[in-house]
Amino acid sequence: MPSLGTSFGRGGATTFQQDLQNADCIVIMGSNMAENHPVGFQWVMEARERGAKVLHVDPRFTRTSAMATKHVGIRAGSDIAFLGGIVNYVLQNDLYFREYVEHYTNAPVIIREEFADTEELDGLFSGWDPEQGEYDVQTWMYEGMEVHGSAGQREEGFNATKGEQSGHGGHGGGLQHGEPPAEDKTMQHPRCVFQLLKRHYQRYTPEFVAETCGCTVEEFVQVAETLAANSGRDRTSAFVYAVGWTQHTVGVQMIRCAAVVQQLLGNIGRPGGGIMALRGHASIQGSTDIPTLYNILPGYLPMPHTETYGDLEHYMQANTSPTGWWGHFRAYFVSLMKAYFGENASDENDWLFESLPRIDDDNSVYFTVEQMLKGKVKGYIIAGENPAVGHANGKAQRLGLSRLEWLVVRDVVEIESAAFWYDSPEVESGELKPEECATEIFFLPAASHTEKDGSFTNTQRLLQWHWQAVEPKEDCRSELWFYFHLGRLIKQKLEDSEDERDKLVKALRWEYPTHSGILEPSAEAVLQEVNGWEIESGKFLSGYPELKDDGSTLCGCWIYCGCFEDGINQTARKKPHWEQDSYVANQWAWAWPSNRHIIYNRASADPDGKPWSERKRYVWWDGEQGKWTGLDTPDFEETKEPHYVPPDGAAAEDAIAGGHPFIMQADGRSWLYVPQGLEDGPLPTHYEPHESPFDNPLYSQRANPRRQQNDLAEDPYNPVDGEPGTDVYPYVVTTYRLTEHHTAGGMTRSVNYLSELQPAMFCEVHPDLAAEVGLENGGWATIYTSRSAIEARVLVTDRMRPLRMKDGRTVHQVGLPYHWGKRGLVTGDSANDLAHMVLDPNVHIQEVKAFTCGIRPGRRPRGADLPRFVAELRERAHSRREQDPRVEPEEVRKTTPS
Amino acid sequence: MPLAKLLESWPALRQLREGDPLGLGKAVQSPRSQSLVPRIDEAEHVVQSVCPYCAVGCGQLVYVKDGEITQIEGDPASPISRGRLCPKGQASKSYAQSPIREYKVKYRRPYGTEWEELSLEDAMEMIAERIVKTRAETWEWETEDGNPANRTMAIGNLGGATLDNEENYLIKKLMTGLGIVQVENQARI
Amino acid sequence: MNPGPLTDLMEPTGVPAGWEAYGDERKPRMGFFTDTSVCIGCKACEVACKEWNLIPEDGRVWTGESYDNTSQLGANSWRHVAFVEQRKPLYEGASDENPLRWLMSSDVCKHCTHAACLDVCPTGSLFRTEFGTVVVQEDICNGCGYCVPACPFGVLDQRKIPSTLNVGHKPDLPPIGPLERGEKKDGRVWKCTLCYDRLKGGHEPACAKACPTKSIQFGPLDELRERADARLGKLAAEGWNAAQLYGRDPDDGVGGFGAFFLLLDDPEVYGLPPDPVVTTRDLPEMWTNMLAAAGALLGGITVLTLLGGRRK
Amino acid sequence: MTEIHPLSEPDGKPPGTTSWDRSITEAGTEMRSYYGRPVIKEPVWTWEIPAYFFTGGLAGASAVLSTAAKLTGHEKLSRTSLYVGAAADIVSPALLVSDLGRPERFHHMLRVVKVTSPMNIGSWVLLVSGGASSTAALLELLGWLKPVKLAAEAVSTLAGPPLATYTGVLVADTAVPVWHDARKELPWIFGASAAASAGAAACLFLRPREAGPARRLAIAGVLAEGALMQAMELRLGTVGDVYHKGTAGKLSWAAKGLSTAGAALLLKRGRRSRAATAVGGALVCAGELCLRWAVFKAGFQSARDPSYVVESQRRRVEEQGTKATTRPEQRPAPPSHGA
Repeated sequence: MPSLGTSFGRGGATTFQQDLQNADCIVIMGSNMAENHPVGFQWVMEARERGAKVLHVDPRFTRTSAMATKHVGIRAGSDIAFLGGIVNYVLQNDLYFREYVEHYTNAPVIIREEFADTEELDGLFSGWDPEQGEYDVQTWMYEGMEVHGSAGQREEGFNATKGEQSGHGGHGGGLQHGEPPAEDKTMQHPRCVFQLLKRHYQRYTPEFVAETCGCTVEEFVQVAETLAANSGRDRTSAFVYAVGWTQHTVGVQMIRCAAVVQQLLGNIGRPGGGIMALRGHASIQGSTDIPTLYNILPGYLPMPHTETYGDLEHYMQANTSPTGWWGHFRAYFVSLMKAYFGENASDENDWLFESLPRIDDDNSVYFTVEQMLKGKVKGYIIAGENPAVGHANGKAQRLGLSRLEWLVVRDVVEIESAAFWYDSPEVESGELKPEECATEIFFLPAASHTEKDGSFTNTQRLLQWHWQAVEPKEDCRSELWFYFHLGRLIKQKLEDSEDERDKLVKALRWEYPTHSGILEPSAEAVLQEVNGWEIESGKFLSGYPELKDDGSTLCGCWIYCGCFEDGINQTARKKPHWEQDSYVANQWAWAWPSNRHIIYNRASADPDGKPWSERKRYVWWDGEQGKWTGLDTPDFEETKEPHYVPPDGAAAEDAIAGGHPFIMQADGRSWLYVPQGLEDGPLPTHYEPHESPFDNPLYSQRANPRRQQNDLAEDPYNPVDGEPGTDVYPYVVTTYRLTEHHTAGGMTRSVNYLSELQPAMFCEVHPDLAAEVGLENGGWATIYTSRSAIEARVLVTDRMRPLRMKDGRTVHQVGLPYHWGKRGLVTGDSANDLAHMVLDPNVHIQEVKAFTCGIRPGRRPRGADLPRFVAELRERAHSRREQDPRVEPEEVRKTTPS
Repeated sequence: MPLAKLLESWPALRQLREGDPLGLGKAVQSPRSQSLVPRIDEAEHVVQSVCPYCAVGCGQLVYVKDGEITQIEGDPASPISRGRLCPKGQASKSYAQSPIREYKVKYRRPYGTEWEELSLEDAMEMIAERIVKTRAETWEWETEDGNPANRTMAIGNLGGATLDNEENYLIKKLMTGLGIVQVENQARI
Repeated sequence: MNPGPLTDLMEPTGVPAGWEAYGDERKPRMGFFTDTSVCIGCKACEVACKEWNLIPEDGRVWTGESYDNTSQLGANSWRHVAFVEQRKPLYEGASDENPLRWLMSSDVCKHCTHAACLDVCPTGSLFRTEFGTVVVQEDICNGCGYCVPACPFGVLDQRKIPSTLNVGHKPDLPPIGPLERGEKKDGRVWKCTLCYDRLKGGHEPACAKACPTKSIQFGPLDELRERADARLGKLAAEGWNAAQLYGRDPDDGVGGFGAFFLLLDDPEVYGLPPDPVVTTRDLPEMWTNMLAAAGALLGGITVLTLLGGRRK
Repeated sequence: MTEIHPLSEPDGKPPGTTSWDRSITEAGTEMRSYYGRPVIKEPVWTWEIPAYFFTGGLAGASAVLSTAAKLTGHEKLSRTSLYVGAAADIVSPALLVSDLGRPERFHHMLRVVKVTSPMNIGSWVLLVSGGASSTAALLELLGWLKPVKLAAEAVSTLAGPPLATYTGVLVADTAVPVWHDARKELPWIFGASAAASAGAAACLFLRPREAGPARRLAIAGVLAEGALMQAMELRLGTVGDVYHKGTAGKLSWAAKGLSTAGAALLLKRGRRSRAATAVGGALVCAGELCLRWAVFKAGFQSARDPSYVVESQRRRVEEQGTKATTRPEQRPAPPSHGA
């Protein structure tokens, strides 16, 4: 999560679910917590019972809204307008936590003169390169910040941290010592971050919010007031978000904007505060920490890039920050290489850096689908995921799979992604014929969580071990078994290969003890490698400070270092909460980093190290013992005094002053303004969704200029405001999940007791919209976009409030759960078939939370009529690819230099 | 059963004997009801687990008898969930024992019109071959513009968000070793 | 017949008939307090109940009635979460242009103090347990169906599908539908047992244990009643709209519920009867009335026959 | 433009406007309900039950008629009724067993003696009266053991009236408004109906001159039952509407028609014509069968429509102040824990 990473230093929730009970106000936005995280929601209810205000700001009135003390309906995709409004309200009315902002954030820092804001450039920041369609971030830097060496190297240094990499702090902060060169503690300097913020958001007035989001001025003010009134020394407020924010072309910036609000109100690193990122899958946090992502190595170390890193030294220089904990980048990297390659990786051969594979700017899953459609991908392995239903533009996904040479699908049931070749909308419409599909498919049954040992990292960075209960039956196997034995077989085949190409795979350390008849590898042995040990003595490491850059330590993921401290599986600790001294329960499982639950918790104390207030004490400086202490493990060097001032030439963590809680950041502060690490700007700005019936009320720059589009015939876009044919797709559509089902449904449409609770695909519409198009509750509707058309049962409900927008326009929103597909006990059309594949530039996540559609009564056409029906509408809409390509404002700008 | 015993156990008589004249309680209790024992008390062993659905991370207790799961319910010891579960978590036994769960490898040959049987061993062998072959055929040392690449762009791996950290670790490690860079998971979605 | 024991059926004593008989085996009366003001409508209770009691699937019908596809309690649904969408504010006098609230409530067998189902059961299959709860004994029930119309809440029903249908790991079983030829329906009557077996083992019922927000609370009834009173007071102080306890008092038509509720609107809005009465309250009167009728029949026939005089 | 398929009906659900506007009930009355769903369950009983109401009544009344006839020297009538009653007594348990969800467990009915359960008491009564009357009939047929036969007749005579009337309590002792609210009349109606059917049934087998008492019984029974039905509906008020709606409506109309016609025929031509006696008897029997069926069906309709349940209870709440709910003002509010 680059948003949180760039703002605070680590790409994870800043707090933990149980701590929500201490909040005085909880803003749930971009999340439907009661429905999608029901058990975690108990802590919100605890807070409500203690008198906390629970505010739900969401396009829909959901089961969360029903529990909230106040629900405010806004137009899908207008979140930054709302949050920016709060920033402006807080600044204009001096409601911010002055002392916190001054000492703990980069508000006083002065930015380079060359920087120009969107307010000056009509929706673009300085450094926009029309040809490349991307930003040169030079001008965004801190004033007087020394640029890495020569021009040549500059490029290396500064495009380094992108996407998930920056998801873990601005690596190459570029600061030569802990303090930014130019600051104005009074925060009056016109180019200091604080003043930039003020100017950037000055137009986000309550009236602007109301007409952009579709709420009333009163509703907005009530939220802003309540939030501000419950923040400060003695009170704290928390933000809760989920994919309702991430799945936008400005997803990262939405979260960033919440981060700005929370910094101004002084709610980070404190009990009852923070930003609770709710992840959707058992170990989705874990799968970014120990990534199955193209652009990072375990612990958010960047993958080598084709263009950027010539050799190890460049790589090091680009990613090692002279100050803060990224100062030890080399130790993290070298220890990982030792874990991967053992003695084969040595100082002499640069730890095999030269042989590592290189990535391009975007090799993400949607890029891969593009490549599949173009026939460039031959083989694909899918383990526990269902792109045919769960990913945007299901048709493109399925057609992509149909153009592979071979495909491996591992799951518990036969999911749509395994059955697309004989049972899919494309087969139904004749666009795909089994006898013409060349893909060779292996379906391998997987083991369930009860049939294997292993650890999940939950939404609050907590690694929890689960023990095997029963043996998997017949051919069912764990992924651990599959990938271990696959690797073993491949290494066998390449044993005698002299080919340079096979050097790296042959160098892999691939020895893991196995047990039971099926030769299941030991998950604990793998976790031990993740934790790491001292190679000489074989002693397990107790934390990342022990990592060495000379190859004497081995560690598979530096941020997880300590999870096997003293040779004990810390993640398997199950001490009942009632036997623990505080609600933090830090003897239950193990949280990264170093078992810290609220991170940056030094900020729960004032600059002198005293709690901001008795009511909100959490971690503080104990003068007698000369160390930090409190309810949680201090997220700070234990004995570093509150008033420690780094000596000149201090490096790494020693360069961080005792008053700066954000120890991953080069300057030890949280970033209101992000000088580097983000693709689309240092400050969040309101842009319209890629597909929207409205124009940007602020700028002629309608949508995020940096958003990723593609040129696939399979992925046409609907016209937007001001274009011909907008009326064909006049409604805003948003997709979501229900309590009763899980994502693409593979894990729930296979269960009787869940299938019967939500047995059919349906759409939610307001009575007015129903009347407008003639929909009847309980009947059928056909929903269509340029991509496809699906049918759904109609649920007419007041919960889908129509919103009054600027100049009195009313916008209707259509709600679509996306759980259904053609397989399983209950089946139905897939909402994702309607979605496009336009992405956020930082994390390449698709925008399925806000796009446009048309809707009409009745069931959809069958067979070959379906694509015809979709095509006819598309033609009528002059949609892109059929007619002249749409001219985007930013494309206009390409010809007219700004 | 001798007549005497039969009469003995006849609820109509027990009504009078056991002070339950209306026959609404004790007297009409059947032997089965009297000797009822909850399933979870008959389990051979109980395993502490974690719910496989969302990321809240609820604790689960898995009860096992004769090598089969007999019940899954919340683990009260968990500070996060305090023994509670949502409908999905509560149904995870039914998921593990789903009526449509697959237990055998299925193989579909190119242009095939139906699934075929295949042994797990053969499947693994064939998959390993495919990877080695495709990789060899599509290996790039350099990009078009001559930058180092050391990779194949013809193979991808998708999945991870519901997998264990240990599994993800092996995936990334193996794929990096093989020069496969297109490794992705649900976190992207 | 002895009217003695009958009359105490009519007394709102608050003591469940048949419970004292247990003597020292008698346990404190256990029950549910379902506080709908914190119900998030997740349906964990429905699933937990089915998982524990191995209840067959109830069919896959999408109703278009908000998020409720279970529709009612029955032989195959012992917990049912109702969803009510209203154009009313959650708090009294809340200034909202278009007020909206979404009430959710998990319904269950009420385990009445005076339970009609228990009274009318001709086989003694239904019985009062040592915990004061009302349970159907599946090894006794012969499916006479008398309890079905007797229950003033429509809780019980006969299982018209095979017991095993779609339970657990049975790939060969078809989804719910009309009975296959030769397929034998279960035929017995089923309802919530308040997890009698779990209680015997000292565990709390499955639904209460699962409930994420403790909307379903389990415990000794007296304790629950105190808790409920406090809760009602708090909600009143916070200005919750139309908050009320349902089935809390021993002096209602069924002598108080063993499983009672805190509702946010009148019972009928949730599909519950506003003034349920145990039908057997009037039974003594009915018996006497019947005896009179029987006498009249006897007399009437005799008289009418005599009218004709004796024949030679 | 490609045609979209026409709107198809969802499974059995009328497409409403919005989900919560759907509380208009079958009765057509405006009231608050949960999507118009029933509050109580319909009975699960099938055709055997109303059939048994008829045979049980027939058996009970016939036993009495048989004895009364014997005492007044109507030997032929006595024997006929004895056989008719015994026959009905033998059919009855068969009907009951076949209605059970688990017929093989019929004997569980005799596990207990429950005064709170009309069905349980009924089972015992049926056991006694059935046993007695069939014994009596058998001995009569064989001409053996006269004293035993007499004893058996005595027993069945005493068990007869309860058997004929308890079924009224059986249905009244439920939560079904149209049944429970009619608890005062139902045993009487069933008794009268039983008498009528016993008389009418005897008429089928007798020559006019032997059938006098039976004929009188049939006519009197029909008259009595007609009056009682009127009284019941009057007291039921709106709850009684179901007797004029749907199947129950048709059946009660048929019941009236058939039994009145039968009675009239018996009255006018019964003294002379054998045929008239037989036809009249048949008509009355048919009428009584319809009557039982009407009452049976009325229960289903009454249970199906929530308005009957809720409205009658709401009325009670208004009139008698009884209810199952407690509002805050009715309890001392404890110190609030802050809003």
